[in-house]
Amino acid sequence: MSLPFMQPLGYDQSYSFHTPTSKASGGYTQHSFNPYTDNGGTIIGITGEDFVVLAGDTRHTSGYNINSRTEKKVYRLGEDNSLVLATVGFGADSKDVAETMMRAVNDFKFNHNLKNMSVSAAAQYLSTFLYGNRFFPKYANCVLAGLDKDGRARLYSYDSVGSYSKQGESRASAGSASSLIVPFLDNQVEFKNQFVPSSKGQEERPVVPLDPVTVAKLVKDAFTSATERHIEVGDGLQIITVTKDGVSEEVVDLKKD
Amino acid sequence: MNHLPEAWGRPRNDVYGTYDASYLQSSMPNQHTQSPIVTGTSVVALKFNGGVVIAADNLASYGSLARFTNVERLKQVGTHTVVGAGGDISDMQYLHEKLLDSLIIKEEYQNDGHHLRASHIYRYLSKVLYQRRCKFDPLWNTLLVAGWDDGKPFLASADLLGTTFSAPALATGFGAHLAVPLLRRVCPDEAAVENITREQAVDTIEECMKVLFYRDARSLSKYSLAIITGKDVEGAAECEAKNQSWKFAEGIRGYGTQVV
Amino acid sequence: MPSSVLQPLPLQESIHHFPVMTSIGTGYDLSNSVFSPDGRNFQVEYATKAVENGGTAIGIRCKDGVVLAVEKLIGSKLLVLGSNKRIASVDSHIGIACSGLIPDARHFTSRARSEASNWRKLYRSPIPISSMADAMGGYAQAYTLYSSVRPFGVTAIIGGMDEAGGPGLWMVEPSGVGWGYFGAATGRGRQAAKAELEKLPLPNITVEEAVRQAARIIYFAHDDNSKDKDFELEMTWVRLEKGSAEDAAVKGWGKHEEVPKELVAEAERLAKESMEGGGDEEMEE
Amino acid sequence: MFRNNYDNDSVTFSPQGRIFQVEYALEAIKQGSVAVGLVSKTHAVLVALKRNAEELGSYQKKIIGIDTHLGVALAGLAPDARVLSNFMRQQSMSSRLLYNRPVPISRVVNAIANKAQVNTQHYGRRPYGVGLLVAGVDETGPHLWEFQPSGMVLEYKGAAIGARSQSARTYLERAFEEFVDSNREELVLHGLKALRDSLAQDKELTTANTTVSVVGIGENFKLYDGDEVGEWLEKLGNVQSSRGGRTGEEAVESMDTSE
Amino acid sequence: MPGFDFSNHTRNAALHAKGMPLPKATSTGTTIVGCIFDGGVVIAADTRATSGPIVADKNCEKLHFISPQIWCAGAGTAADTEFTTALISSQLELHSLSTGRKPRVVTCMTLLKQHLFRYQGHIGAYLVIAGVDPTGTHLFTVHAHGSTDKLPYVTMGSGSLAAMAVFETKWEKSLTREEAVDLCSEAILAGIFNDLGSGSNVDVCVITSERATLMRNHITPNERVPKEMSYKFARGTTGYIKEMVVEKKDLKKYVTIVDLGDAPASGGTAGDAMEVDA
Repeated sequence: MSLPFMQPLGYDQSYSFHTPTSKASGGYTQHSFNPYTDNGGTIIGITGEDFVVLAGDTRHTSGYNINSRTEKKVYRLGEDNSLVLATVGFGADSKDVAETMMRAVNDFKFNHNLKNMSVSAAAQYLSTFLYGNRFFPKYANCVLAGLDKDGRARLYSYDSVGSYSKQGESRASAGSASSLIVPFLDNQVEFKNQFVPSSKGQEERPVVPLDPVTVAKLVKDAFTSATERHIEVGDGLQIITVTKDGVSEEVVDLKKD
Repeated sequence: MNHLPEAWGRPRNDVYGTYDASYLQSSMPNQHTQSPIVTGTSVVALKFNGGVVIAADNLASYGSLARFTNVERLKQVGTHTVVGAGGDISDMQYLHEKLLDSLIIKEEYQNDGHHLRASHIYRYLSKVLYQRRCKFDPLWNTLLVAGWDDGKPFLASADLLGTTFSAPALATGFGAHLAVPLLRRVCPDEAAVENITREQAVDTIEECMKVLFYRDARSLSKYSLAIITGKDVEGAAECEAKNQSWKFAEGIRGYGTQVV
Repeated sequence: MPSSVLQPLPLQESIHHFPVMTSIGTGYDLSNSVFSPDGRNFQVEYATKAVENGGTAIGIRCKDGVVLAVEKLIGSKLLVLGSNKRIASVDSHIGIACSGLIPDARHFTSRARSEASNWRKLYRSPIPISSMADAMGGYAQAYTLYSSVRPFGVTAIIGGMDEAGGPGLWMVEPSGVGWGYFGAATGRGRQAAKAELEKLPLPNITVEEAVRQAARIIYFAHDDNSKDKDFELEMTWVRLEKGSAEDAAVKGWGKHEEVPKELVAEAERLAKESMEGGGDEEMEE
Repeated sequence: MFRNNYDNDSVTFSPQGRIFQVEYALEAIKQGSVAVGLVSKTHAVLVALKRNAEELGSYQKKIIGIDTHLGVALAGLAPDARVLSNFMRQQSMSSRLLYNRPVPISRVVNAIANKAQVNTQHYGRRPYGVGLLVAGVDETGPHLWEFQPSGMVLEYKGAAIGARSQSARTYLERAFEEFVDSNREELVLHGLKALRDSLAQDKELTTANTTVSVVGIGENFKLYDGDEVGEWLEKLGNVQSSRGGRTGEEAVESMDTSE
Repeated sequence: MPGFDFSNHTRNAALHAKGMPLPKATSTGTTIVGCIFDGGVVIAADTRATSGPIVADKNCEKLHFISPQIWCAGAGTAADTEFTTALISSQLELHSLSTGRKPRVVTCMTLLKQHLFRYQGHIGAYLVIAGVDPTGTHLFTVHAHGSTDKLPYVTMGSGSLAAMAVFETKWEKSLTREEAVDLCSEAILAGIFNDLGSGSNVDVCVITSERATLMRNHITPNERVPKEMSYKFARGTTGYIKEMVVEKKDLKKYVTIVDLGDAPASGGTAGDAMEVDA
């Protein structure tokens, strides 16, 4: 009676007990298995002069379901260094990338007389690893951050096959609501489309590094706003702050609807 | 996730459009299992103060045929862990009887005072599932791992893609739609676990199994239930959905204009 | 493996040990896989000598299970007691006690574990004891065939309980030969142990009784051979988890595990008493 | 000339059932400088004496960190130790990745033992020429294992390997009842005392030649090298040498000269 | 046969197969429910409207007026539910005027299912119809393909399973008005918090033989927290190329201005006997 029951869910009606098949060139019957899914969520990163903040929501979704309200997306790559990695996209690939990086950083340490990997080396390693999977990509969007040897904040963001900017960035966002957040960060961190009021649109507002308090507020506003308008963002917000004094983590509530 | 195992691991057409399988063509035929045959439906589990309750019914479906009605989908692994599986039954049996049995034998013959606990077994299974998906040869299951680990209840999920997550209340398959709302009503977050008694948890799970029997066409009223505490694993096979009520049907006449 | 400084090898002593080995030094004993003119494989015989220097190991087949026991010689008081196990489980229902070169024993048992695991993968059931003994005999034999390897310096007592045969006890030697036993003994105290085992009404005793006898025999053999050294008694059994001791032989897949500490302690107490009390009367026990 | 004909390879038994090549490999350990390990109920400690090849050369590496809960001290052929320690790192990391648990100490020790045994049974291979003391903490507490090229591994409360290690062992045998219950600091000092007992008459423990490492329950593996060892030697300085002859002051003085 | 023209279907399918995306409609992911109690019927809905994963409207209305004592909750394509309910509401009003009788719920349901069936599911309206008429209290569901159901408690939309789980555990045979309102609200809340397609607030409508009472935003469990910062820009922050000041008297040069005078705004709100609860 209620055959079309599931349609509002957005699932195709053609799911049934026969598998869609296609004929490959050799005449063999080939069945499809899609090895990817999207588990939602969003991450962002903002640098200051000598600190960097990485944050991600803690919602983990499948379709219209919330799998968990408490899955974290930002990982420390070791207990005694400043390296932090946030990954978002397909949950299994994301965790695999994070584990690979943790392992690489740890191996480096034991193979180099207990010295920690530098943030630029970690950045290049991540790119190499992602590109190594060029023809079966890790569906994980990464943002990597840390402090360099002079204590300056570094932030790198990647596409899923390893493209990144060696100079690093001042802000980054990835994941389902990144299209909502990127323009906001462009405007509020890079001061894009802002001019010095007295210059009659002639002089762009100069970019200055933000202070930690402002960055914390921007992060929270970015996520509360994304939660309002994107269904896959919400539940909790994990914020990791890296300073010269160490790495601290905070988790705050987001809306759960 | 869709409740139909057939839909798991497939692209969401609403997001990606209809998947064009011709991209996957190669010169060799693909001989891997790419769809489940005999399937089990939901597994549900809930943490409580002092342990975890987990349940799964005893039905194995062949399409819409209720093929086997005596299938055990919960498996005790080691002393304080239970693994419940939904999805393809033969893949489940491979996991349960081949991988997990030999895993535990290998662990125990070391006889060195170390024992695999729930979090270890969970990590192992997640890796197996992820490695198989990377080989394009998935084990078509969604697993819940419930146990007592490091003085705390443990509960987490892993599926055929290697996706992993954990929460104080979890359910696979149809249960993700029907049971999870009920479980979250009792246990909205990790902090709530402390206030849930064992009896409450068992009652809640029993209620879920009843509702799933009401509404999941591939389910059975006969199910198995296990309670894992710091002490041991208590298993109860052959549970029957209790206190069923079909009184809503009393006054119903037809589906529209019919009145008698 | 003696870790002490190398002793110069007095040739006379060797001859003394091997009075009939006239072919020593003629080259037939320098390589594995080589027969001497009188049809012997000396390297295998020398491997057996390594076993004869090892701690005593015994196995007792009972009507309701199997007991394995070893004399674990303690070279230093800094060793952690209870660690450094000498009896290994190779599946849930089989244990192996070895005498000889301990690293070789570990290799041997790890192969036995693969055999058990492969059997399970193929047949989805535990491996019968006799099949395990066959497989391990074959494996040991393969190490006598090639000049590129040496034989195992190990004699292994394989004990277990399977569904068809009930309790099973086998002993596999470096040559690959394997026999079934009611009571098996190897290592340096084997002669004394064998003599004691022969006095028992095997297999018609229970596992509990065998535990006491095994402890006594190990103490006895130790007293006979290496009295000056400290040792630790290690004991395991294989029996049905819900053990029953009816008159008829019990069948079913057993479980190999350590004998509970209290039982071992009690058996050791009795064994020590019997040593102090002097031999004969205790044997009637 | 060969002493006999049975010591050319590791696939030949002597008529007594001995394998001389393996026994010779054990000798290689004694060519190395001394390393001492000991455990209490809460900690496992490794201390070792480093040598330098020549006056201006650097000192060798005697203790290698494997993981946060595990490290090894070596005596004998350092390159062999490197191979084994890399293998142990792999084992340790795969245990973390595959089972989410730090590898149990006994298991990683057995893994290298099995690896070593193969080299004693096949023609064309040589046994490893290094002895290891493996110290670590796992769920069952702190552990110390000794590894030998024969593939033999034994768990000890205290052990010493390398040149003149017998004196250290003697110290440990005398002191073990005391140090099993000692705290972190006392345990390290017991280790250093054992190490000092094995020194040649004209040698002293200095910040240059001494390495210390500690791992404990809830405490990550920590390696003290160079100046960091100074604090330990200072604490040790006030303690009379169990062999007598040296006073605390002298020890401190001798340290000063080395700096 | 009147209705849609399907002649382009094959072409559209071919274009889609080649990668052209389908036009995206705003859909109300939605949880809607209905439940009969002693003396009337309650329907309820969440208030989230989505376009793909984006929230298009945080507080939309999914409870549609059909007639004073027949209301309808809609899920599916937003435009379809709005136009279909408006169309049927109009037809029902005309029918009521021509017969001189109060409109009946079955009539509404029949009109809807016939309309939807004719369009073979292409009108994506999934509806819960509830009302009280001279024949009694009624509750129906209508699916986009035209099938209907008659049950004492119903749910629809992407949150239907979450909501149904609540009904299956808590529904009793005879409920009071308050119990029914609470039960429906809880069912909607289950959808709001467990289904990503549903969210924001709970709207409820209670219909008895006397009146229909719409309780818009009956529960508001998802208030936005205040922002941490103000994002007001200093005047002049936005750049511009040219500045020109136009005074009011010069306005006619640029645009046409029609003076409306003081004509009153048309359309009063007075209408049917419907009580709107704040």
